[in-house]
Amino acid sequence: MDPIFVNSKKALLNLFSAFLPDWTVVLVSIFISIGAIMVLGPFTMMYLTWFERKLLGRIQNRIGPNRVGIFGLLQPIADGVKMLTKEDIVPEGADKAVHLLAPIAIVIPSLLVFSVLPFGRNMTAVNLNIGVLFFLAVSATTTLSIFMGAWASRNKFSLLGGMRSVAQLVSYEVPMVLSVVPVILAAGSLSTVDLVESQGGWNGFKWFVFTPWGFTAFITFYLSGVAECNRTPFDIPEGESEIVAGFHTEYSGMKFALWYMAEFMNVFTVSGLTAVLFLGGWQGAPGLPSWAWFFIKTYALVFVMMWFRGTLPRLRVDQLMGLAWKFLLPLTLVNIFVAGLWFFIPDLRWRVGTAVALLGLTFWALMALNRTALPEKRTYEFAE
Amino acid sequence: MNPAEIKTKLESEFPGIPIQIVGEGLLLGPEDLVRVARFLKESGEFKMNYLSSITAVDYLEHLESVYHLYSVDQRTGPVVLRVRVPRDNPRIPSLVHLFRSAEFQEREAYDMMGIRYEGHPDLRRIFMWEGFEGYPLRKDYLPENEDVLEWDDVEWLERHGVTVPAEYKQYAQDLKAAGKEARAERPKPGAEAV
Amino acid sequence: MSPLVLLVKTGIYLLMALSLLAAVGVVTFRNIFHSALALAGTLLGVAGIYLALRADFLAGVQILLYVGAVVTLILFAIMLTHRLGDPTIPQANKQSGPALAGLLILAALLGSLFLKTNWPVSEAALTPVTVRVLAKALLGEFVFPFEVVSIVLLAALIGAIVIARKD
Amino acid sequence: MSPPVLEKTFQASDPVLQDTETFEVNLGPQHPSTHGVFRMNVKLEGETIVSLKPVMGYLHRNHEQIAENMSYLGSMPYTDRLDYFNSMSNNFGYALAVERLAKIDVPERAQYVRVIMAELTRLVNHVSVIGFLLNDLGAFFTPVLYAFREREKILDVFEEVAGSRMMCNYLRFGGVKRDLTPAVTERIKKIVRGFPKFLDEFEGLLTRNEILCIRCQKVGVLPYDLAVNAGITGPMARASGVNYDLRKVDRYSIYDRFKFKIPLGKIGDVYDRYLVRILEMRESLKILEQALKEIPAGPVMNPKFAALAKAPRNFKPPKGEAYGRVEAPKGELGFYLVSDGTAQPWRYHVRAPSLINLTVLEDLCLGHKVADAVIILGSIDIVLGELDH
Amino acid sequence: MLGVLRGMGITLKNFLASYVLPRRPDSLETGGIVTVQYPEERLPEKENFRNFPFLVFDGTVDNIRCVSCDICAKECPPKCIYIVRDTDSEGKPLKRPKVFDIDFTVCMNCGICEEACPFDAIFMDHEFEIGGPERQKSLVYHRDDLLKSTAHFQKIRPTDFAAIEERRKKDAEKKAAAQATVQAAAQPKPQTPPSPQP
Repeated sequence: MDPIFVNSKKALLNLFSAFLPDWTVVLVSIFISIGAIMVLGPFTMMYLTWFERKLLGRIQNRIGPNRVGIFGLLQPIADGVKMLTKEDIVPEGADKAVHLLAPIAIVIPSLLVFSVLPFGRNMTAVNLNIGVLFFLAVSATTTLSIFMGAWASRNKFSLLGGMRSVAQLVSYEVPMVLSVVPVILAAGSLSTVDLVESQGGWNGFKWFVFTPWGFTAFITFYLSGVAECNRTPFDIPEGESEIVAGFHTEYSGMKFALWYMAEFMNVFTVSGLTAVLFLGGWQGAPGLPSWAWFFIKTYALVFVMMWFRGTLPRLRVDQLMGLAWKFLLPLTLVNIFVAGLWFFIPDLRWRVGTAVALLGLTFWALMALNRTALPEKRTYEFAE
Repeated sequence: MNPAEIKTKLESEFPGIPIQIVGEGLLLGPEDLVRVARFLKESGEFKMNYLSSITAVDYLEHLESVYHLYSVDQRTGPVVLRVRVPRDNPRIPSLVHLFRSAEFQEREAYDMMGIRYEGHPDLRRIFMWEGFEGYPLRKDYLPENEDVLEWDDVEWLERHGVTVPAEYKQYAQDLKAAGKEARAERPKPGAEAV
Repeated sequence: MSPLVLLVKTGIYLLMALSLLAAVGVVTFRNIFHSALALAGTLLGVAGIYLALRADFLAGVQILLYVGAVVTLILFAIMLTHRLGDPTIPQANKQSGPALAGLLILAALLGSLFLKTNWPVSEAALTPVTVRVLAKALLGEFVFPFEVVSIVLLAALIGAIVIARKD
Repeated sequence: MSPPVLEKTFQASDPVLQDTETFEVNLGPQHPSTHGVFRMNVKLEGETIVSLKPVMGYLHRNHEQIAENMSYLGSMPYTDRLDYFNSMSNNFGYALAVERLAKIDVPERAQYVRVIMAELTRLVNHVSVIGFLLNDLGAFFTPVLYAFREREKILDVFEEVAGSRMMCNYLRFGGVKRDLTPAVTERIKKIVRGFPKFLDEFEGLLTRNEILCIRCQKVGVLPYDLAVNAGITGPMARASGVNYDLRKVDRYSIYDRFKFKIPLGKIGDVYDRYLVRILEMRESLKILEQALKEIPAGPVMNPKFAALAKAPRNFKPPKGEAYGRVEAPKGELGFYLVSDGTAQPWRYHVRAPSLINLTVLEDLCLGHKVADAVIILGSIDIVLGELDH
Repeated sequence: MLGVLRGMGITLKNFLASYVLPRRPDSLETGGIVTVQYPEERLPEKENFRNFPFLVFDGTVDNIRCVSCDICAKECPPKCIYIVRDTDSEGKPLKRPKVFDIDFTVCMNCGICEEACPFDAIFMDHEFEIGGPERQKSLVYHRDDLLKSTAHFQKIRPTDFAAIEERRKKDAEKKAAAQATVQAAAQPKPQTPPSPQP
């Protein structure tokens, strides 16, 4: 069951190599991988919208989409048809070329990062030896597209959304990258495949999340990831109650769908990368195939993101920055140091003790330093 | 505290001030309004520090601005102040500097009745758009769309001493002459009277 | 030449063309926002060339730092100072003559260097420069310049904060 | 005009580089969180508000003039449309003013029914306002839908007694339109019993939520003096510590018979406004419990005026004027009526709490961010139907 | 941190409860799915629910209770009722409406017409699905569209129906008795059977 996808690709290639020259087989192999990603990306996006709507519905005591198809499973297709047939509105005074390019430009990085995700054993499209860095670098370019969209719309809400988005993305990139460092330190490689393999089997708590620094990095990475995807509680760039829809206020029809697609694909890939980095990727109990484990872990993380959305209000822009610079950044820096010590101290008990103590101390110190930003307790009088 | 007591107190405070009791309220001259309101607000006895409502009433021979003052600390009130001004040049000093709550209410009264509150920092129309003409709550206000004006309305207005322009009158009369049946032909029976 | 190599070569030339075209765009676009976007295009093209030359890490860093951060910062600056984004403000001044002269001198210098240099041609496949090798070089052989650069950057950072503080 | 040359613009003093340009944004009239068609003309420096002017009137329908061309009873359904969340308390205020004008007594049972309905309305209003506030804060509809889940139960009661869920048109001069049946009373009792459980859940979701706390605390602080001076009423004033609740001050209707307290905040920020509303709901539940326990049997309509409903045009209050005010969930809702002895009021004025509470919007928002302006507006609790009357 | 976690616990509880608890849209309990799948499922109709008005006839359509007295049209706050009295062939006015139009785009369901009608001829209906393709034609209801039988009224509002019938019967008896005495005082005439129709 496990290598089903790998074997089917092999079989397909064998079939082609029977009557095609060698160099075309290489091309075919590439195109199969690309095709798989091109199908998987939008398909994931479509069903994540369905999944989110269902989940939020259940959280809010309602059913969610249930009209189109059984359990509303065809809803994404209906949405797609609607989006495609909708009028495409370009505001007057907009920079038309950039306005058109922006949503296209944002989908490209979102699709590119799929190529380094190990979906299962031997199931990575490209095993780059800088896999994680590639992921981070390519997702950093989404800023550019958001900026293009925001600026080209000639709308003040878009512009505000764009500014917020850039400030946020640039800020959260820092803790995000820094929280990957301990993991790279432990695995000694940037390749996503090596990272998964270095986390051992499924038993014996070998995943990075089970170490103190790994846990801290997991939390900081995941939080930064949520921020990078513009998801609640960090969704200020498109905070609908404040700036209408932020950078995609002026988009409609398929262009809007592309923004949405990019957002949901980012949700998936960030969750996937978190699973790869900290939760052992496709490692898991042998009962299930490796790719199933990957998807279970990823969807669990996606679930948490949507659960956030169903529960939490949004932070304010300055608080958001404060969280990134005054809390996450120092914490990740200390965390790198802790991870270094971890490999330096040979005795297990000592290193766990030191790591926990150091991280706890940092946490406490940061809380104390940011006291003014923390909630205060209130009392109320009752007059007759 | 009944109006008579307040009147005597005010008269002892401001000798020679013309105060009249009308209904539950005290009728003041526009020039006395601010000092009386300030006294009521600041004197230890009244402490009328909460201006609940300002409104204007069109009494056809004059416009009247009515103020309801309460005391939050002493939980007393209301002290009702009234100021009468002529219709053609309604000017009343503003109370915004004493009571912030007057800000929107005076704007509203200006918008609806056309009373100019002098000294108001930002006396613009509040509900109607800029450039709107006329003051809709005055009894002689005639809407631009004469469709709405029916003969009954004309009669009502004239009974109350408002002169209706001849063309409106003519229209209403024609409408009446055409009869109910004719009006039924129009798309919305009865709806225009709103 | 096998078709695959041909494809790769075409790809590299396309990337070069993209970089150059975008670079021309940077200096010729009337709208400064478009110029900045073209700059991002140039940098992306360069990253692509790095990738094709098996310098993966360099390509990643190029995208992360230049496209992800530097261009964004430029765009942010443009956006914040609205009037700079105004297309009526010319992006060029009247000193194109001297600039052209300087450019020619530079081109001549570079050309002479190109001609002088002995370009070795190797038949062996390129080995990718791994992160491990880079790390060893940075923290071993070149640790002193590396640290100097960090200190310079730190100083720049502090300086920026000091300048940005209003009071 | 020749375009400026670039060298010149690079001087540090030049406005092109120096100018932190103020940036004018119109929040509204079509905006997700202006609670209707309301516009805030905001000037921003970065994201900080330096000036804010509310622009209203998009929903203006000259409510007062409509009422002046209508029989007294005919305005009753129009008061429903003022603050369409709280039609019962609007009816209450209007009925109170007319009853004061025409000196009408209300039978005992009707008083109780009115109080029950007014307090249920308060629950409906506060619970949905908190929901909307959370929506403004960016919570994706969960608090709103939890709030609406409970609101629905109360609206069902309204539908059962008054015939309509929101436009109740239930009170009449001298009583109420229809008696409560035992089944309805039982249902209200059940709701009142179950409501604290919901409030606990709601508070668990919100009150201690750190994100909500840091977003709301110290934002939009309304000091005591300004609150009194600007005529702020209702929960908003009480969050600033103004101990002024008409149910205690005027003791209108039969509010003097119930034991309840007035929660007062100390700081007067958005968080206090939120929590004061929650505490007020708990006090309202106390009133409801007592009222449901004590409610006597008897007629719900003053028999002298029962025939009035049959011919509203024959109802001609004596000449005079009356100002009736009630503690509506949003603040002091006043009706000023002048009668000239005919079947139509000569003057009908509404003192709309939504409008007057909005006076301080600019004071509260200055120096805060756009996101704060939205939640401050949400915490002021306006309804455009009433604001624009 | 704890507050956030507690909130998330509450939403999770609601999420799980939506699968566990039965669907009871009309219940007063908290939790579970509370929405109604509208066109297929409906909440039970409340008896006092009021929507647009309708005219009542007794038995046959000719037997309209309305005497076109115009009271409802005068009392209607938004003035959405328009009545023209019927005449017989000689032009003598009859006690029934020839035209009885209600503009449902204007009507605001306040129920004052029902309260004001002295002849129990107009009542508020439960029908609320009256959408139409255009405003003026399909939403201005004419006399024949508005007519509904007393049986319909009895079906939607049994309690009110019983009370009103009771009162009407009493009124009719009283009237008949009064008429009888008047007639007895005057001259004996063949008595007409008392009918509820004026």
